[in-house]
Amino acid sequence: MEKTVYSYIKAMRDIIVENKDFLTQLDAEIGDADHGTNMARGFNAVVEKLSEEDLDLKNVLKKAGMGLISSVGGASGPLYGTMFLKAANVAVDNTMDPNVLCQMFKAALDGVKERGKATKGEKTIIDAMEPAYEAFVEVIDSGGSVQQALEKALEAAKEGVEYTKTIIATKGRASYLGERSIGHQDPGATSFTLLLESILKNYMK
Amino acid sequence: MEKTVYSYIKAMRDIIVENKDFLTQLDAEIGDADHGTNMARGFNAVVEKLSEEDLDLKNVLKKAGMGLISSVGGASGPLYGTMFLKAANVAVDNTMDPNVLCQMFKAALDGVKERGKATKGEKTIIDAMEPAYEAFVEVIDSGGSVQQALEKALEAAKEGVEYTKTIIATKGRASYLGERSIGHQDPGATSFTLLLESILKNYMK
Amino acid sequence: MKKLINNPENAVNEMLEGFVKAYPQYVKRLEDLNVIVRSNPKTGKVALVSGGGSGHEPAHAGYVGEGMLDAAVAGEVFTSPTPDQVYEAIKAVDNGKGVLLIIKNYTGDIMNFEMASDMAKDEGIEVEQVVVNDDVAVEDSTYTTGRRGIAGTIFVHKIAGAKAEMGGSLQEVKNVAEKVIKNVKSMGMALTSCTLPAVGKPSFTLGDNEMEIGIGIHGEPGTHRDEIKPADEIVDELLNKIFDNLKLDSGDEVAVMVNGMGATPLMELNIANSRINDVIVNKGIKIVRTYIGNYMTSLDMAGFSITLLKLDDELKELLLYKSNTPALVQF
Amino acid sequence: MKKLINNPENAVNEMLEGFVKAYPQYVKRLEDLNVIVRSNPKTGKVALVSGGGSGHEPAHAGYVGEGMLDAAVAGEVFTSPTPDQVYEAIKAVDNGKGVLLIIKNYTGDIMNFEMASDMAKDEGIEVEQVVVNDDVAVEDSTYTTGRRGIAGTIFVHKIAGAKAEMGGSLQEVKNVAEKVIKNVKSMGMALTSCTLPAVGKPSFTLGDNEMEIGIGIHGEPGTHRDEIKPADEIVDELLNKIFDNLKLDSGDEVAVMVNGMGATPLMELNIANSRINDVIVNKGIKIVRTYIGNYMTSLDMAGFSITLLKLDDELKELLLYKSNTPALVQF
Ligand SMILES: Nc1ncnc2c1ncn2[C@@H]1O[C@H](COP(=O)(O)OP(=O)(O)O)[C@@H](O)[C@H]1O
Ligand SMILES: Nc1ncnc2c1ncn2[C@@H]1O[C@H](COP(=O)(O)OP(=O)(O)O)[C@@H](O)[C@H]1O
Ligand SMILES: [Mg+2]
Ligand SMILES: [Mg+2]
Ligand SMILES: [Mg+2]
Ligand SMILES: [Mg+2]
Repeated sequence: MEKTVYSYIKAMRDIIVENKDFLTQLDAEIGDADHGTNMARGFNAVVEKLSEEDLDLKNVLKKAGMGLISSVGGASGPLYGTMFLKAANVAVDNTMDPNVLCQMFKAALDGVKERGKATKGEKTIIDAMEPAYEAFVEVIDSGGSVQQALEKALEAAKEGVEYTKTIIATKGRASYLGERSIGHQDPGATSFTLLLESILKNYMK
Repeated sequence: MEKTVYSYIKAMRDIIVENKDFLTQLDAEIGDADHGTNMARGFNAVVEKLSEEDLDLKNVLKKAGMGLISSVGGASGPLYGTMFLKAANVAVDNTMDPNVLCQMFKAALDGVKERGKATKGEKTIIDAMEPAYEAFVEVIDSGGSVQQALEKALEAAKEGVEYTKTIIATKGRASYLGERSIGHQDPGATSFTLLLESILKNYMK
Repeated sequence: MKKLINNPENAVNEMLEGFVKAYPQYVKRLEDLNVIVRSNPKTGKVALVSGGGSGHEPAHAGYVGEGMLDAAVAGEVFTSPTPDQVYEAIKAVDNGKGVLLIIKNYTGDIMNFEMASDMAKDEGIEVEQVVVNDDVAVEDSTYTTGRRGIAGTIFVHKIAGAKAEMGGSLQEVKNVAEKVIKNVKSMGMALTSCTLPAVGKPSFTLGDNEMEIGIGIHGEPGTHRDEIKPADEIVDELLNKIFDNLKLDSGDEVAVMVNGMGATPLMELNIANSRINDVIVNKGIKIVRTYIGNYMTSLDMAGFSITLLKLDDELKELLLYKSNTPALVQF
Repeated sequence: MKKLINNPENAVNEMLEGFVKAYPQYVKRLEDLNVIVRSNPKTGKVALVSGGGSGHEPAHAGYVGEGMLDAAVAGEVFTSPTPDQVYEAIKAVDNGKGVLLIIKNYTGDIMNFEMASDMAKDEGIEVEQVVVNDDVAVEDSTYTTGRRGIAGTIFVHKIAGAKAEMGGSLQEVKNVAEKVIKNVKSMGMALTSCTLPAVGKPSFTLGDNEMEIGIGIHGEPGTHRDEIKPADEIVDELLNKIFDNLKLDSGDEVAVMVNGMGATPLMELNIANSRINDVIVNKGIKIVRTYIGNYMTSLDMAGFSITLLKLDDELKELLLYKSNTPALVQF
């Protein structure tokens, strides 16, 4: 990674803002029609708080996590906020060692699971994030590059999103729908996948 | 007139019920969308109170007037109620003398004018009723038949309705519209004209 | 038409039933009549009777109770009640001190209430009346029926009601009601039409981007249509028209009502009030009390009206007097 | 979208501004925060904090005042407030007797309030919480998030608020709040969707002849769609579901809330109440008090919910206790 962590956060903001209406539309179908608005508000606030000069990985991730927590609200705020905070905790300065990245990914995943008390199969962020993490680690462990790992992770996340169409929601707003949530993809799993996509794109730039 | 007064009231009810939505639509355009509902409720109530055996002209007209007053409400209730009550006052038993009819018509007109404090040109019932009365009297005074008088009266009333399209309302709900009331025919003038039409038709039956 | 009703013809009756069942502590219904009276009437006072067409809920039955009305008469939807109903209301609440009728300025209301008043006077009951005409959207002229009565009517109920509760004579209660009427001005607008249950379709249609300025509370058209503007601009337009008609100087005191037409979210009324408050306060005028909510509605119309009441010491004291009714509790 | 707003992004802020400008006698806003607190706080009592997404007005800020809440925290529309805001609310109202958080059962609300609670506890403030889950439209199961919190929340505010005002300890206030939660059940339906200001189009679409049964207060879909039926049949359907979940016997006492979703005319709520009242009374159940109006709304949604609260002597006394807040005055 030669890009600044700031450039990654900006790429995330851009992809979320671009897909704001799409995410909201997904949420309207099974939830309360605010996921796109929430995420866009949050990432806009985070980017506003940061500047190009913020180079310290740990610090930027922490700021981003705090920023998301204090500007998103709803279910996604604490979850995405925790994701960044937990990753920050295990980040080692500006080391981009693939193994550290794996640890950060794991810490983030565990943080989200702990905060939301959800496991795979409940139609949440986890359904994209957990397979993405597993794919990422597998590539790294078998000696693949970070780019390869990101590519596989994104693929797995996208499959996870597809999977959310087939299951009943038992967490979050959509859980109240029961069977009627089947057939609709999960907004949070989708936004997570978009974030991953923006990371990969920025990485390859 | 060989028909019972009851048959006339029923004919009035029928024409009003038939034109209920039309009258309401006219009122929606410049007023509060209730004229058809009001008139239909009133004439239905009046017919329900009367029976075929009610033959006494004065009494039936009085009952009808009271019935309209206590079931129509709004502006049209007191006005149409007064119309019938005042006609009843000067009705002479079951005399169908054309001159008595003229007097009844005049009493009715004066009653409405007094109750509503309106004069011609204010986009009200009066704009149909006054010309109708004048035409009626003219025919009778010049020796015409009651049927001829009713025909001319109906013609004049219809012209009156047309006239109401060209003027600004200054009485009733539509008065609040100012210039915007131009181009719309007055619901009350229309309902009066319908009543007259039903009288003529029943007379000729 | 999407309405939570059973049968349009029975809507007013069922509404009154549901209302008295909800509030036995406040009200009861006179048998076989569309008349709501206090369940624990206070005797030895001037009685206040108001009413009008239905569809303006909580007006008028919601204001029957301590410190406000003694009886409310409900007509059919948007249709003045008939004289016999008003007459029964007058008879039911008169206790020798006389009755004040509070009428909104519509031809039908005036005719029906006056006929009832004549009937009651024939029976020896002392009856006076006032006519509320607060809507400045309508031009005032001696050649027309004059201005409509809209949400400002609630202030007449509140203040005349307090005066009566405090023991004012019929003339005193009437005088203070007329003082309110002289000092209260309102203007409204609509974003959507209302739909009468008996009609089943909207009384008028507005484009997706249109609003009606100066709307009446019966869906009767207002002064003009316009493109929808930001709330602040709409507020300014309505307030300007009100200020044109109500002389207010720096240091004056007012009461404010921001009235929803029935389908307007409270969020939007609050947003409007933010601007209303700023404009008034910036003129050096003091707001003694603000009322935000659905006080005089128009069925399922979206829109709102602003009412300003200029206060003097007497009006202020009476406005702040205790009231305890289904729709307005204040202490 | 037809809304009386200026800018969707500023809607919540302007709403709160308009609200505090209207009710200085009751409330003030904490600087730079979306937190509403009493303007004349009472000290020496347990403090109650509630809140949630905006769009449910008058909830929750309308219930800040004597006998109910001490603070309300407003999130963005339909979005739980963030932990820092809730934390500031807790800090602002704690006066040494501890703070009870009243949370509606949504994942987001619970996470954000709990994070705030942790922050406050770290500062040595005693914080307890209760979670309201009155919506019987949703199946209750240990595998899911459980039931949603809707209009029954107002009864928790009212009764826990009274207990706190009377000097109850934090544990006592929490206990009585939990007793309310155990005994309060609700269910709602919608005739039309709501439209979020930031979205600009309806969250869902219903056919001209369709209704959504079991709707949530965020426009989140309910249990099923159906053809519109007469009000009485809709009432029966909702009530049956409530009775399935709340054991009530002849002789029991209840409080009833008939809650409008924001765009429902009061006329229709009254019509619904006529049936509601009949069904309950016919079961030999006594209605202690009925509340009809817009208590927990969903922006501009047309529809309503029914809430029944089973009372015992303690709950009854607290329900009837005086309250004086912008949205609920009772004495
Ligand atoms: N317990 C949970 N664990 C993980 N993700 C969750 C959980 N609850 C909800 N989510 C995610 O949050 C998304 C909704 O976020 P958002 O719409 O912003 O918040 P809210 O549901 O409060 O309106 C859901 O699509 C889901 O992916
Ligand atoms: N002062 C008046 N004199 C004569 N007719 C009147 C007067 N005011 C109103 N009208 C008539 O009443 C009609 C409206 O009646 P209706 O809609 O039933 O009552 P409302 O106006 O109270 O809703 C008007 O079209 C008009 O013809
Ligand atoms: Mg959402
Ligand atoms: Mg009319
Ligand atoms: Mg009318
Ligand atoms: Mg939300």
